[in-house]
Amino acid sequence: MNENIDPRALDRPNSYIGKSVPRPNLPKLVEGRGQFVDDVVLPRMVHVAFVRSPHAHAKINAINGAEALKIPGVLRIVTGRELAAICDPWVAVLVHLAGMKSAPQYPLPLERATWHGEAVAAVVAESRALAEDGIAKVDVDYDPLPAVADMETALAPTTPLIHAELGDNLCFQRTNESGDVTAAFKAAHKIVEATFHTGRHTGVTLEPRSILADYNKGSGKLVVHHSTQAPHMMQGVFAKHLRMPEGDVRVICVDVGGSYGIKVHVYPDEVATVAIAKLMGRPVKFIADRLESFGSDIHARDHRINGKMAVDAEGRITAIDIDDLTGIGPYSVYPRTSAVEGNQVINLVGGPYDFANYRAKTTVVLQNKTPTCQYRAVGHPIATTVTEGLVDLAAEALGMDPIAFRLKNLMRDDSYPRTSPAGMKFEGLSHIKSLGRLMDMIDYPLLRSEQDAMRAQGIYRGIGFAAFIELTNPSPFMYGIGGARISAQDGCTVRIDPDGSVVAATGVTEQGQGTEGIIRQIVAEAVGVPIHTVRVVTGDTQTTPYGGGTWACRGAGIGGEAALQAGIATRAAALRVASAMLQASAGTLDIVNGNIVDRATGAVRMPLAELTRIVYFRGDTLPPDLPRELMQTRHFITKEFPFAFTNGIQASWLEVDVETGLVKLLKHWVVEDCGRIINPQLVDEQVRGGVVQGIGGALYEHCAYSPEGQLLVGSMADYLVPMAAEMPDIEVGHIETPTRESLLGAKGAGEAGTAGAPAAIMNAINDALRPLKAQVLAQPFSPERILQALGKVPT
Amino acid sequence: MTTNSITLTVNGDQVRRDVPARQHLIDFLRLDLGLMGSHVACEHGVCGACTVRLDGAIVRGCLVLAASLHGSTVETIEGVSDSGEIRDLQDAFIARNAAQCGYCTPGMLMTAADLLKSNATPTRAEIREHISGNYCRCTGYQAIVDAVETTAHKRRSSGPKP
Amino acid sequence: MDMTGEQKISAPRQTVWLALNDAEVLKACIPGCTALEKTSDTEMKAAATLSVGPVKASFTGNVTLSEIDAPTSYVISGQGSGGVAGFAKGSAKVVLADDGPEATLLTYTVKADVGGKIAQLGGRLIDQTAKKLAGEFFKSFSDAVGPHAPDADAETVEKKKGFFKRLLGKA
Amino acid sequence: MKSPDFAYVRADTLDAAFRLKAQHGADARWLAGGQSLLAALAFRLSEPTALIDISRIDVLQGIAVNGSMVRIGAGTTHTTIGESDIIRRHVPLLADAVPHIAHTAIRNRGTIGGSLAFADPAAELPACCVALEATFVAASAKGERRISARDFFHGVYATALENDELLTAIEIPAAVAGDHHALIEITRRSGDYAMAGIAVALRRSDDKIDRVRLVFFALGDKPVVAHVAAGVLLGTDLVEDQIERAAKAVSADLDPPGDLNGGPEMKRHLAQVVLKRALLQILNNLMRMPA
Repeated sequence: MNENIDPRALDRPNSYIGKSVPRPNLPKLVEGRGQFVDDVVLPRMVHVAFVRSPHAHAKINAINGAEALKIPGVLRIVTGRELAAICDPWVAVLVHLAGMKSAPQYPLPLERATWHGEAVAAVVAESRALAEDGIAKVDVDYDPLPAVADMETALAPTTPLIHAELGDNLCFQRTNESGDVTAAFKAAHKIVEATFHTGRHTGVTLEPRSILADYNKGSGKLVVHHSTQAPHMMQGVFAKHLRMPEGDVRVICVDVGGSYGIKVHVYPDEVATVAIAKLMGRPVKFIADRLESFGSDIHARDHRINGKMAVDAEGRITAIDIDDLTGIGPYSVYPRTSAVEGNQVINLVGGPYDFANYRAKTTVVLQNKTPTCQYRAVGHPIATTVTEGLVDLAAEALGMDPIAFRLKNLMRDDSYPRTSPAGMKFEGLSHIKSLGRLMDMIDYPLLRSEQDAMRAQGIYRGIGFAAFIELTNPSPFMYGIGGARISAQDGCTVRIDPDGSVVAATGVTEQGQGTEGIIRQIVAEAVGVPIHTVRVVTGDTQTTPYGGGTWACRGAGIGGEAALQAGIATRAAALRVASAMLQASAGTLDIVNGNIVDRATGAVRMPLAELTRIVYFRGDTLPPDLPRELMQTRHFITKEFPFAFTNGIQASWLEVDVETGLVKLLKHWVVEDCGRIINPQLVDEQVRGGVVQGIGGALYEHCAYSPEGQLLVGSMADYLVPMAAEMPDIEVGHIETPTRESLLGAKGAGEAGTAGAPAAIMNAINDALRPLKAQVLAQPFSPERILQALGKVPT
Repeated sequence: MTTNSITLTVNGDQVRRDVPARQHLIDFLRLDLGLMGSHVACEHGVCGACTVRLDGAIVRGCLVLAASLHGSTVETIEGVSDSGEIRDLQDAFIARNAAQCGYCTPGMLMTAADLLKSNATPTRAEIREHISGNYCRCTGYQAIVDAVETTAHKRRSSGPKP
Repeated sequence: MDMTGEQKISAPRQTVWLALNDAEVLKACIPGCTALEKTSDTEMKAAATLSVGPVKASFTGNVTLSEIDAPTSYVISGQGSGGVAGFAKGSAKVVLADDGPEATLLTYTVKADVGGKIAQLGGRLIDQTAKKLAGEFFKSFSDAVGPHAPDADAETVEKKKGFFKRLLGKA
Repeated sequence: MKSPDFAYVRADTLDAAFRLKAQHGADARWLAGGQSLLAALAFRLSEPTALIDISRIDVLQGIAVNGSMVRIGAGTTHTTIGESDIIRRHVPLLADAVPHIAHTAIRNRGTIGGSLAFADPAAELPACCVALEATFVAASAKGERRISARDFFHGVYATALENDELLTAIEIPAAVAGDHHALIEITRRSGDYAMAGIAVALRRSDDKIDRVRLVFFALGDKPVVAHVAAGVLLGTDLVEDQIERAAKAVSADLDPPGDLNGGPEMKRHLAQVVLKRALLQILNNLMRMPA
């Protein structure tokens, strides 16, 4: 364990950690001069578009591309069988999720289409428009099959099987249990019970999924420009399934137009694109369009949860019992698996609270809908919704104020390290301090009196709270232990160039969250140079150390620590050279503002650029055996805790129009403890963006399906994302409890907003509607659902 | 494939091209002129990522046919960046981290600049309303609203009125 | 979606029943139908082009008659593939009742489903479009069958072609 | 999402437009602002042979007062209408409607004629025109004809226009003293298609309602005129009780379809809400007016 140093105490030149330094990649982005995959144009490049199944489930009898091939510029129609000859299928299971099963998935299916929107054939043409002309002419002969649409009946004996070889439609089931739940409920003073639904929604990254694969038949090398969160992981996937040495595959991602978990998965159409590039020996580009994105980007959070909570007469939670059911589509998604979301739910329910008896079961079933998988704050919003929903119900049943009830039941700040009833190890959290900070921000009594005054005028306002925990900095216990080639470690290489400037190459990637910004801050401070002299390289498997990329809020905590260690090592290496040159012991020297200085007096002894000039061009003048390694690489992985949990609490203040069922968001507050804050502005903006994404799921976004399994949303006129006019201002406060797993002490901050917002919104709506005895528990909380709860519209 | 010959002014330069009749303005800018700053995202007029200026007014580039633009004037994010017209707004976006992934940013800036041309003192609600046809998945919008508000304030307190 | 309706037809029940089983009549009345060919007593191959504002899709498929209880009721069902637009299928339970000696009351219960791109994009308008098409069919049918004597088959067909032309003209 | 192949031709005069239409046939379509059409084409929902661009025909532009009538060229953009002093003064209902139409960038291109001819059941302008008893001028090579707004809308995307006709102008009686109006719509987000909406135009003299048009949008396959509810109001003054009664009566006027936002029952409920809000808005304005 490390002793953290608060870097803000060291207010000296080059102290960047803890400060809101602007990101280095913004100037190009605000001028429209970034480089997204679709901006890359290569000689002889062709485009691929996919014929997609209109059926939720159908046998594919024949694919006839003859008419399409008559169109000048349409070059090739590719089917699943052709690709299967050069690309091996995958089965997305993890061995530590005992009993999990899924079927082999191919880049394009061989016999059956298993969801509406699944790619069943590829058309390669000279332009995207021509490829779409080709699609219109490809004749696919289907025999529709009965579809498994309703997850509630997916396991019923009369329901058809999606993959006969699996024996049933069950993907995974697990019960997480501790204490004596039955006894606790028997002894309860009050029991509250409710059924919650979280709506199936999706990421809607503004830049759609994008890939450009270029295979050189002469060299046998494959270069893939990919809008991805995990270039190294994808390198491994392409190599393995296309039967190539890993070293022959290079994955490059420069700018990524939003990812949020959507772009960390293996998509069959993307693998097909790469396989087609190998087949044709020329660059092949696939840019998903919006219509196909809705049916082929992963969906998430399609859960029904029955929850029960027992409390004693003093208002203490004694037990929680939940039964979670989720439908994940016809295949578990590679390589993370689609069982992890349900698994997270049963690991995270009850997270902030101190209680002893816990039982949580998740049942993950297959169905003929778009596959679901990890999306920002995986499982967290679901677990938080259930927990905080039950907490509010319990407080109401006891006649307690929701804040008083939480204060009584939240884990004490001095009670760590400890393990939760769900088995989660907590190093150090700050629920009580966070709640206190929130109370400083919101003026709770004032809001309550405003609420009363408005109610008298027939205006229904509500305030809702949601305390949460968030899993960040995952160790190999998340995926690696289950056999997935997903790296939990990450690396950073820092080097000093001849002009004294610094280059840092990191395995974590930039998705807009500011990775390059924080790595630059950390490295500049660690080496001791002005920040503008540091350049950061990300997103290229050929030039960056092997790492896991961006997911589970690991960029700052894992990638940042690797950068700090590499920066410190590089400074030490430079000082070793300096000590030889200046005839001073290394311990008396330092690097400040790009100069070698006397540590005690700060007097400049030599510019760093002079040192590098000697090292690189007049190495003959240095002692022959002197190490002069101005490039250092360090890797970091967490050791003591499988995850670094963060925590926080949110509050939502809103108004429900009881005539229309519309919810007007008035204000939102978040207090978050993400450990060491490297850049307060970036953390705040991660939190705000996350909150709004959570609001999307709570109020608007819904991948609606017909009972036959037809996806009913294909445009952004029907799939509603949060837009500026309806969003509230969001105030963000902080508590800092650094992790002692690293010198830096940073945990993650990217998913906290999404984790807590839906629960806060739900509780606020129900707080507003309480005098009317109405309650909503199914997301999205649409006008119709609210009007139904109010009895104004029949259910 | 049917094509039409057009001559128009893009970012101050006169260009002449034969364009497919079905090609929208953004594909024309990107594929024919290599101006990659205007982004294709929904292609049905909802997300605003393709917002550009056509004859002085902002439009959805995906809902305008290039073939219809003979004699028109088009300005893109590259054009207004080179001219320096929205330098202050861009600086405010950078200072406030009002762009994360940057994919919506060119369209968002074109829309925000449009508001500031017609309204020197927009309220936060007016800013939110004006950019409500531009989807940003990353920021949650508040930083963008702040940046536009700051720019309006700075323009009022410094520059001469146009 | 499900919908119901009724149509009063100025023709005796037997006449209406015959018309309901007449491919030519059905062809003239199914909105946008361009071909309807009997392959057996109860099965037909069909083609139709549906045009709703900017939306235009051509379907090919088949029409089947089942649950036949002459001359009182049957179920007419159809399904068609619209290629890249997706598919549509629907069925109507049609029940005839005497409404005096010279008139018939036709009631229908329609179930319609669409799939593929039209399902994904039609959310706002599918219900009312289906309702409209069903209404159009039974209205045309009533107009076509209604004013004519039971034995005037040839003339009826002529008249219906006229109607069909009018429909096309409007599209 | 690239459009299917088609030809693009531009007409600079009406005559040229009709000539091009004759040349390219029934599957050629008029292109005005293109804000709905080009989106539909991107989804490949239809494959026209040609688009005939009518956006630069001079006679389709402009707003003018002709005696008691305001004439709006069919090619006038929503933005131009929203900024027009003539409209604000003489057809204030339209001025109120414009900000509800999508967003600025769409309003800069979209035209009133395009919106009316497209006839989306959730659009504001068709309902406003019906409420205002507008007359539409349609023209083809055969000549010009006038169609009342009431008779123009036939159903989902269906109008009285013949295939070779195009809208050239909209004529709306200018508001006179005693005219009142309101436009209320309920959307989940700003600029969205309405879940329910109403355009109201009424005339009042001697504290009595002489005429009233309550026209719903997004509640049927076209603008729905609420005759029953209007009957409740006619000949009475606008008071809260009467508004309640009108709202209760409105169900008889409606047979709303369901959509992704909710079923027919929700639509019926919202119809009452928008009706009440619109009439209360007029009532509140009346009470604020100097006696």
